[in-house]
Parts: sequence; structure tokens; C-alpha cells
Amino acid sequence: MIEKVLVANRGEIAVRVMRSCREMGIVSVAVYSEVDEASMHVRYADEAYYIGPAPSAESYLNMEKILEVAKQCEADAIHPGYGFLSENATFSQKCRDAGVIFIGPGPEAIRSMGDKITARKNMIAAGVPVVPGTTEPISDDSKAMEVIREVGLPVMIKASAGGGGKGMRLVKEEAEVAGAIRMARSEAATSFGDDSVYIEKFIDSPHHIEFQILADNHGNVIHLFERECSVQRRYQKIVEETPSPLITPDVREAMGEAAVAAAKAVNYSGAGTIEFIVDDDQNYYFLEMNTRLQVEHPITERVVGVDLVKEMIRIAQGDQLWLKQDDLNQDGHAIECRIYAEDPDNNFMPSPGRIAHITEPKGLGVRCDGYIYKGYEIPIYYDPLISKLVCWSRTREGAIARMKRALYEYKITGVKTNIRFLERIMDCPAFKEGKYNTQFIEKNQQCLMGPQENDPQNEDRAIMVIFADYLRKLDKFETKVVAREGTADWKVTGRKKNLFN
Amino acid sequence: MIEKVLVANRGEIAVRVMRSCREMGIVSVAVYSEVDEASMHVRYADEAYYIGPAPSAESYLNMEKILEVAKQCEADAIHPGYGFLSENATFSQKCRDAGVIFIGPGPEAIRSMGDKITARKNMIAAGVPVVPGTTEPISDDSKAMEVIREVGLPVMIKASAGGGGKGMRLVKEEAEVAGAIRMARSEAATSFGDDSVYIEKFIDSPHHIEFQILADNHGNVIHLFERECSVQRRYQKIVEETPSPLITPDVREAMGEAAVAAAKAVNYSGAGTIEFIVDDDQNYYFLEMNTRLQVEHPITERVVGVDLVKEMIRIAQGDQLWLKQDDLNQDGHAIECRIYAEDPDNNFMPSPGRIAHITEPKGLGVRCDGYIYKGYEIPIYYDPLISKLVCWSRTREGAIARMKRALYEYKITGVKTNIRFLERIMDCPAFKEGKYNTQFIEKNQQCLMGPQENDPQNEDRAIMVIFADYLRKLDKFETKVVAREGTADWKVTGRKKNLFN
Amino acid sequence: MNALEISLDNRTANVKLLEREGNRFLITVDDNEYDAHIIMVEQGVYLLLMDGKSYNIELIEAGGPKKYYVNTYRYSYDAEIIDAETRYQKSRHSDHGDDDSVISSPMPGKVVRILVKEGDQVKAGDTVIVVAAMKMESEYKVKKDRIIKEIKVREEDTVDAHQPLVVIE
Amino acid sequence: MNALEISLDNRTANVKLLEREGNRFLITVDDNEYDAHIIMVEQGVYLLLMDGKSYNIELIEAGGPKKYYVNTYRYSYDAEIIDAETRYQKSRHSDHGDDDSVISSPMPGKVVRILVKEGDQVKAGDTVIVVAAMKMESEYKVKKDRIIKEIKVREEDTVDAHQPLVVIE
Repeated sequence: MIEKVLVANRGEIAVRVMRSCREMGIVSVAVYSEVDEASMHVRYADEAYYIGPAPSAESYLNMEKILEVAKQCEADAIHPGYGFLSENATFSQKCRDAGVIFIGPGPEAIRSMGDKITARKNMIAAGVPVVPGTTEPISDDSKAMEVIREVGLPVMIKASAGGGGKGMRLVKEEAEVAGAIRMARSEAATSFGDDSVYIEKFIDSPHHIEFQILADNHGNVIHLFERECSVQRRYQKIVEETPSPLITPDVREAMGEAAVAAAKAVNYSGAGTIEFIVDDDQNYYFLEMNTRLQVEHPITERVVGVDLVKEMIRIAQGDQLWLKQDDLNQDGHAIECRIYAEDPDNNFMPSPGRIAHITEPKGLGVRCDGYIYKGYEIPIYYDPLISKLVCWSRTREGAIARMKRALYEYKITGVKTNIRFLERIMDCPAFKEGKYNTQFIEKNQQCLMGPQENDPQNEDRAIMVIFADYLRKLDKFETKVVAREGTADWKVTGRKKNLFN
Repeated sequence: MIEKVLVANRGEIAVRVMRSCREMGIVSVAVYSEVDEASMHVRYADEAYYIGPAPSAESYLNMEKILEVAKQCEADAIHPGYGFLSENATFSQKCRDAGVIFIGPGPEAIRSMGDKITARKNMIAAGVPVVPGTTEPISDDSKAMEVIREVGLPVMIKASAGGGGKGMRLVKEEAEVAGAIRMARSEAATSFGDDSVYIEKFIDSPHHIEFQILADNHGNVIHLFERECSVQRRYQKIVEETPSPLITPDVREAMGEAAVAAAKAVNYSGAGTIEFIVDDDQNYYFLEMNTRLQVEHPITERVVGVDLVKEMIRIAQGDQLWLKQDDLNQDGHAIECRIYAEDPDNNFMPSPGRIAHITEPKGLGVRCDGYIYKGYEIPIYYDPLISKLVCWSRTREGAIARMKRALYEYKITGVKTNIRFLERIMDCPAFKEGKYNTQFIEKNQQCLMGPQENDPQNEDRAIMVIFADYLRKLDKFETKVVAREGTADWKVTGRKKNLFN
Repeated sequence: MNALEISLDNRTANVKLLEREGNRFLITVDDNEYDAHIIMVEQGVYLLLMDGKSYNIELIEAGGPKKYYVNTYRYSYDAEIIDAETRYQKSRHSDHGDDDSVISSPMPGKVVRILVKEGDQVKAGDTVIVVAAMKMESEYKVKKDRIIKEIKVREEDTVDAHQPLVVIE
Repeated sequence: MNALEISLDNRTANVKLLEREGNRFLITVDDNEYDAHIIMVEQGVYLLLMDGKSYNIELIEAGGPKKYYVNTYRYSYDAEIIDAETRYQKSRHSDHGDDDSVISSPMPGKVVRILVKEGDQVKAGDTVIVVAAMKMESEYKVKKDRIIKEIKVREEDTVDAHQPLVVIE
């Protein structure tokens, strides 16, 4: 039985993991860097330990220090959240060696999914469709040309150790092949210390659809249906929803089975996500597996009615899955919007700073998983994600309406956020009709980035409030400092009560 | 089509109604009394109008003024919330006369359910079980004795126009009958201006279980299952849950059918609640109908997946019910805790005042419907309800664990609340086992009101924080006012940095 | 200021600051020594980190900067800072609820504000003079209806402990 | 104080208070007259009720009490109060970034704080003197590295408009 969990993370996900710990009666332990002393995960945790300076490499990525704290405070297990050490096979191995349970898959599964070529091979062996291309690292250019002629241009050259767009090159013409391979190889070597690259057919304007799976240590694997994640900006998801408005029940079932097969092929354990790219005709191809909890897991939790963190902990302590595939169904529709501290009017530059005021949306069908609070200073060192706003309704239309209502209620001052930009997504016809793919943001610039119209009435109201605030300050100042030196004109004016009935 | 709704209420329910209006694209109009200018419903609404001084009789109960505002702002409809004018047949009539839609039943249905004897007669005619007793007002004592001998002692003497415990007398012995009738009659005359009383068999330690129904103007009626409301203090519900841990599926089905029959018997329209008292053997008897939205409606919303306010608005504008009985099922388990500004250590005295600080619970499966905010002054004039905390999980056990977690997160300073008392309810074995009835609070005093144990370590921590706050104030004060007059000892101490590594 | 008494409900504890660096405090509370990080995360909301444990404690000022209502998770307390000034005020309050004929400060300080003129009629509870001493502003009030006989100082004056400030009758 | 200018992004509006009673304001903004309730519901969070409509507007001070960042529902603005003092400061800032040899206040006021002694070397941007005028404290700074030649006033002194306060070189 796991009785104490160290959460090797910060921000909203650390708080979210600790909430489930608390519901399970598990003691939660926070670790924090120098700038996170007053961060919400430290406030929320039962225990909290300092692990180093602000830069992640010296704190949240410091495996030795985190394990030292885990041993010292006698934590049974470590939950890595997402990002940081969550997909680090070495850390998973070190936890095992130290006798601390890593709440996630073992190092073998992380490694076999982390290397894209190995993963492709495993998937092909398990009968999971992959994007046409090579199954081995490219040895020389002529071999590459052979493959390219087979699958047809355009193709992507990708780094085997890659992720997040690095070490990737799009090739549209044969003349570009040699150069693209050279550049991808060099970037891959620099970024990942491994220059292996491979070729995949380029699928234009695909959909990005992922399946959530849960696998226990006893060979049981279930999937919890899909998440549609095609609303992306620079490979960064912004809005996710489930069910996907694209796929039909048949395709859903087949993809779910493929996801389960994919997890089984690598003896997976824990919560994981199989990412597929899907074309307009619903042909789907395995893209990669995220061997951790996803940012967007709450939409699955809402529609399937499962607490994924609790299931991860149960699996990690050796329990059999108590949920069977047949117990699960998708109930209604859920959408997630990611709220970032960034400036949509200035190329989405991160906007760290102090929160002057915050009002979070509430009420029926709304879940807001955040971590900031009034007066909190968002540090410059980490992800600008502020919170995840999840709305549910019986219907997709109802969920969009609710999301709009929730975004309307959401007020953050002190840092710039993408809240109004998200509202524009909800209002965009392509989104409302559910007819969008990964090109959504690019294709709908006009609808999403339309210029603000001037509103003189709104200006006048702002001016009046500023004026009132200024008068209030004078009022206060007068009372405090220069009181009893005579009464200002405006106060005399204020006393002419008869003018107001 | 309803396009503008005036919400004739305040507090959490006004905000809750406006949220649904916003999701439907309906303009919401707040009305407010003198002390409610800065109340959340005024902040949330699209429009807001002053209707009178603080006392309810001069503002929220002022029918003429509210209708005047509705006409003036061209509202299509009025939502009365609960309390105030929500079960007032005269107001429903006045709305009809003024050509404003009353979002609730017509005056006829309110009247026939408002008079308890009429309601009993209607229910008997519709085949709905009622508590054995009289079907006519008691004319004289000898007639009363006849009935009492028939149903057996003990019995309750109740006012026909009654509610909320007024005009009620428990009779255990025949000798008490004449006196009890006289006193009930006199109390009823004073309280309701109607001295009609009737007799019901007294059911000892019953369960209080109610069914939610929705009825449209086209004769369609559905029920949305039950709510178990037996956790009460002085006839005031504190904790509600659904499904009820008492009733079996067969009884649930029968009670649901009885609830639908009850609504049909009075040509009901809108959302309503049929209250039953149920004995330990699951015999159920119609108690009364609440012809409005209930405080505890959110647990039904969560488990059945329906937005009751939206359905009320759709019904009011003449739509047919789009949900059929067969579409509905109970998914998982939901519990509601009512958060009151009251002092559990001082006989639950209301505790109005200014909110110094508030932290509301969030995360998976938690809904917190409130209206207060930091700096808000809870007025003395109205209900001390602060918010309703609703937690859901797949299982009842999970919902209790989640509620405990949410109550742990809930922090309000500035006024006293019953939050810690609610935690003790969640920890009480009788509640955890789901074996409780309306005597729960009385029977579990020891578990619920156990004396606080002293904790010197906790005291020391509080003292340290006070000390630190005092030092911080001195620090600030020094910097501001007596700066540059020399440096205090403790600051010198603070500078000996080498002592801390 | 590194040592004073703090009352918490019925208990009165001696508190001493041994060391401080930023948010880190070495404190003794009666006989117990603690090494704690005490961070004000929001106005009146404190996070106390000690021996690896994380505690949330909220303070509300309850009538003046030295009186608190303290909320910890399961317990709430009424608390008060008892420094020299408080002790003095308390001793004055204990003498049958009557005023001294001369108002003075128990500590050296500076006159911040004089709220009366000679000859003024003041009511019970009215503040007569405000003195900044012990780095806090303290208000001096009358306990009964009085007449201000003489004002012996001016605003901004520096005053000694027990120096007569205002004479009342 | 019933009239001043407020800049909002590129617009500068004339604002005038005609009447006030509590939270109710009769205001003209340029040529438009408004009758509004303006209520501060939380620190920096305002509720404006006008013609039956309810608006939420949040203010953040952006470097000083006269500069704001304003959030309305769909628009955000940078705003600044332009009163006599601001205009004066602005006019001073426009003259090639150099200091006058005498620091003075454009309005009558009271010296709150003098942060230098005669003979002090001060750096560009240092505050020399703080004067309470127009019921707000204003800081007077040097724009370049300077030496304080003469201080002509003392803290708490009441001063006239344009009276020399500090001479620099």
C-alpha cells in the first residue's frame, strides 16, 4: 500500500495529483525550487522540501536530490506529473534501484516508446498502423531515395530520439532530400545526442487524435476513448475535446483496440496515451506514445467518470484494474481550454508577473484546475500554463456554450492571458461545426485574430472608473495625511444631497 | 423565445440562474436591495436595478416593484429562485396578468399544493400514498378522536396552510388531543391567517426522500430520481445525497411513478419536488410538493447530467421536454454540503460579517456554488447560506472521500462557518455506512460535537505566525514612518546571515 | 522587540526571536525552539514550513494591530500581542474603569496626532492623542465623558515615557 | 479636483465631476454626461452600474498611483491621470532630459520627506524630496548625477507653488 507520495513537479499538475492523494488518505510531499517557496503545490502538500535553485536542471530535474528527499521523508512512491522527469527512463530506473515506486511505466517501456524507430517497429509487429516510411534508421541517401519513391513525396525526415518539432524536416522535392537528411541529422545530434533519423510519409493537414489507456502489472489493458487535440499552435495543444467530432463509432472501436495493442506490445504499465494522426477519411496511423499523464487528461476523467491519478496510484501499488472495458462509456461531451500567461496580441509571448486579481469560473459542469492565486508571482523559469478549464455538457453544443460562459467569468489581471483568444476559438464557425484539423489556427486567422474594434462607450466607462478610483485615493489620502486642513471642493459637491433623490 | 430573464432573488441561487441564462444567450437582470449593491448577483448580471431597502418585505418580496422593473426593462420572464416569491401563487398570477412569464408553475398548481389538505385529497385521488390521517379539516374534537383511534397514536396535528414546522403539534396521548388541536389552530391562525388543521399519523424517525420532476405545458412529466435529505437540523437540511443509500431499485421505480402521478394530478408545469417520508421498511408517503427549484438541485444535475434551470426556462417558453424518461439514469453518486455562516460551537447562531479571506475547493468532481468573495459583507437580513458544495464520484465511498478533501480545501475567515462540522458528519460511522434517518444529528451528538482536543504544537505554530506577522508590521511601519532613526535589534540579528547556511 | 508575550485563548506564551534571515525564523515559544520558514502568501494568509511539514495559518486583525483571530486547520484561537505598551494599557484598564487625570505614553515616542483642543468636551471612548511608540501607533482614549484641560505637547513632538501629554478633568 | 484629463491609450479625455453622493457620480467625459454608480467591490475591482447595465472593470496601478492598466471585459487600456502635477512633470521631462537647477513643486503643498543632505552626491533618477500636493505625494528626482548644493526647506514645512526647495548643481 502506498501511504506517502512525493510529487516531483510543480504548478497545476502537482496540486492535481495531491488532491487525489488526499482523497485516498495518502500523505503528499511537495518539492520546490527557490522561487516556488510560496507556490500552491507547497501550500497544498502535507510536507514540502526545498530541492534547489530556480532553473529546472538544478531542481525539478535533479534526480539525485529528489530521490534523496524521497528516501529522507520515507515516501513510498514518486509521481512525476507531466514534463520534467515524467518520461525519463533513467529516472524510472533510478527509482526502481532506490526502492521507491515510480508512478508510471518501467524504464524499458519508456525507452522502447521514447526511441521513435524502435516504437515504429514494435507497432508494426503488433499490427498497429503506422505512417508509411522506414522501419530502420537511414543508412545512406540512396536507401532514403528508395523509401521516398515507395511512399511518395512529400515526406518528413524525423529524429528517432526526437519530439516537439526538433530534428524534423519536411521534404517536398527529391532535390531537397540529401540536404534535409543532413540538417535533420545535425539538429538531432545537437538536441538529443543521437543522429539517427527516419522517413515518414507527410500527411497534410491531419487530425491529431489520441487514446487514453490504463494498464496494470497483471497484463490488463483498457482504453478510455479518445481526445481530439487538433487545435494546436506551433505543435502546442490549446483546446482539446472528447468525443472527437471526426471519428465514427466503428473507427473509434478500431482505434481503441489498436491503442490497447500498442500498450501491450511494450508491456506497458500505468496511464499512457497513444497519439494517432488521422486524415480526413479517418485513416489513422500511430504517431507516438506519451508514457505519462497528459495535460488534457481531465476531459477523459469527466466523460468517462474515472480519476486517472487514483488509477495510476492503484496500478503502481500492484492492484489489478478494477474497471473493465465494458464498464466504460463516453457520457456527454467535454472540452478543455488551456489558459496561458501569454500575450495573444504580441505573438503569444509569455507574460510572467504578479497576479493582481483573479476570478475563476465556477458552477455546473465547470472544472478549473489551476494553481495561481491573488498576489502570486508567476516565475519566468517554467511553463506559462496557468490553468486548464474543462467544461462538460450532455451535448457538444452545450459544452461550447458552457465554455464560453466560463471564459466570460474568468478574469485575471496583472499578467496577460489567452482567455479572449480562446473565446474567439469557441466562436469560430469551423470549431463550432467540429470541422477542423491541425491547420485550424493557421486557416482561421481572420476569425481568431480579428482587430479589436474601438468602442468609445466602453472607453468612457473605463475613464469614469479611473476617475472614481482617483477620487477615492484622494479621499483616503486626505483623511489620512492632510486631514483637518479644510475640505476640498469635490467633497462639498458630494454633500449637496438634495440633488439626488 | 425568452430573451431576457429577471431573476427575482439574490445570493448563490441568483448567480446560478444567471449562469444558465448566459449559456443560453439570454440577458440576465438582477434586482437588488440597498445592502446588495455590491453583491455577486449584481456583479454577475447584465443589468441590475435597485428595488428597495434591505428588509425582504420592502425589496425581494415587493411584487409590484419587481414587476415594474420587469416591465421597464422589458424582461420576457421572471425566475424566482427558491424562497422569497418562488411559491407565491399571487405573484405567479400577477406575472400572468402583467404578461410576464413566471418561470415556475401557474397559480392554480401552487395553490393546490400549498394547501396541505387539498394536496392530500388530490394525491389520494391520484393513487399516491399519503400518511394515514384526515382528508378534511378537523371540524370538532370528537371527529378528531375518531380519526386518531383509526390511525393510532402518536399523531401530528398540522396546519393546512403550514410549513417549516409552524402550527404543528405532536400528540402522544389521548388526553393531549384537545389542547394540541387548540394550540395548533391558534398558531396556524396567527402564522398563516387560516386556522384549518388536520391529523396525520406520526412516523417516528423517518427518512426524508424527495423526487425531482420536470413537467412541460404539453402534459409530459418525467422524474429525475431521488434525493436523500435526511440529514437535518431543526427541519433544515444540511447534507443531501443521490442516490439514496436506503431505497432499492424497485422502490425507486415505484416512487418515481408516484412522483410523476402527483405532478400530473395538479397539472404541474416546470421543475418541482415531491417530498416523501419513508420508514425503515421503505414504506413511503407523500409529504408535500415544493413547487420551485430546490436548494439541493445540483446533486441531481450531476448524477442525471441535466441543467435544471435551462429545462425550466425551456418549459416556460413552451418547449416540449426534449428528455424522455428512458434517456435518464443515475450515473455515480453525488453529495451536497450546505455551507452556512454560522457558529456550530454556539448553537449554530448565524455569523454575518465581512469575509477576510476565502479559498474555495476545486478540482475533479467538485462544484462549489457560492456568491461571496473576499471583502464581501454578508448582510444580516437574509439567509446565512454561503454556498453549496457538491462532490461526485463513481461510488458513494469515493464521493465521501472527495467531499472530505473539498471541505479540507475550503477556507473562510472573517465569519464562522459550519465547515468543520460538515467534516465531522462525513467522518461519522452512521453516515459513512449510509444508515441514517432524520434523527441523525440528534442521535450522533457525540460524534458530531465532540470537544476539541488541545494541541500545544498547533498553538505554538499559531503563535509563531502571529509573531512573524507582528515583526512584519513593525518592519513595514519602521520603513514608512520612523525610518532612518536607527536600526532595531531584530534587524541586526536578521543580518547575521552566516548563521544560516 | 525580539521577545514578548503572546496570549492564545487562555494560554500566555513567551516568544523570543533568536535569529532571522528573510522568511526563516529561529524562535522559542516558551521552552520549545523552532526553526521555521514563515511566508505570507496572501494578505493575512501564512504558510509555515517546518521539519518538512507544510501548514496553512490565517490571521485576521480583531480590533487593532495587536489582536488577532487565528484560523488553523482544525482550531481557531483569539490571540493578542502583549508588549510593554499593551501591558501598560491593560494595567490602566484594570483600575476601576476610570481615567488618570494625565494622559501619557508608557514608552518614548513621537506624537502623531492630537485630536482635541483645550476646552473640548470629549465623550467616553474618544481618542485624545495618538503616539507612535514601539514602532506602532497607539491611540489614547478617555473612559468617561471629560473636558480637555491642557495639551502639553504638539504634533510631531518627541516625548519621553510617562511625560504628561494631555491633562483632563 | 473636479476636473482633469485622463489619457486612455491614444485618447485624452476631459473628465469632470458634476455631482457626487456616496457611490453615485454625475460625470462628464468629453461631451457625454453620465449618471453612474461606481462601487469598489474588491481591491482594484469596480462595479459600474449605469442605465440599468452592470459592468465589471478592473484597475491595476502601473507604476505610480496615476498610471493604470485597465481591464474591461473585451478591451484593455493603458491609462494615466493627467492633473496639474503630471503636466508639470511631463513638461519638465520634455526639456532635453536635463534638470532645473532648483527643484520646486508646481503646486502648494507640504514637504513630506527630504532624502538628501547638503553636499550629497546623488545619482540620475534618485529621489531628492517628496512633497504632498494635490493631496498626493509626489517624488522629485534628478535626471542626471548631481550634487546637492542647498536645501531650503525642512520636513513638514508648508511650501508655495514654485518655491525653491532644493538647489542642485
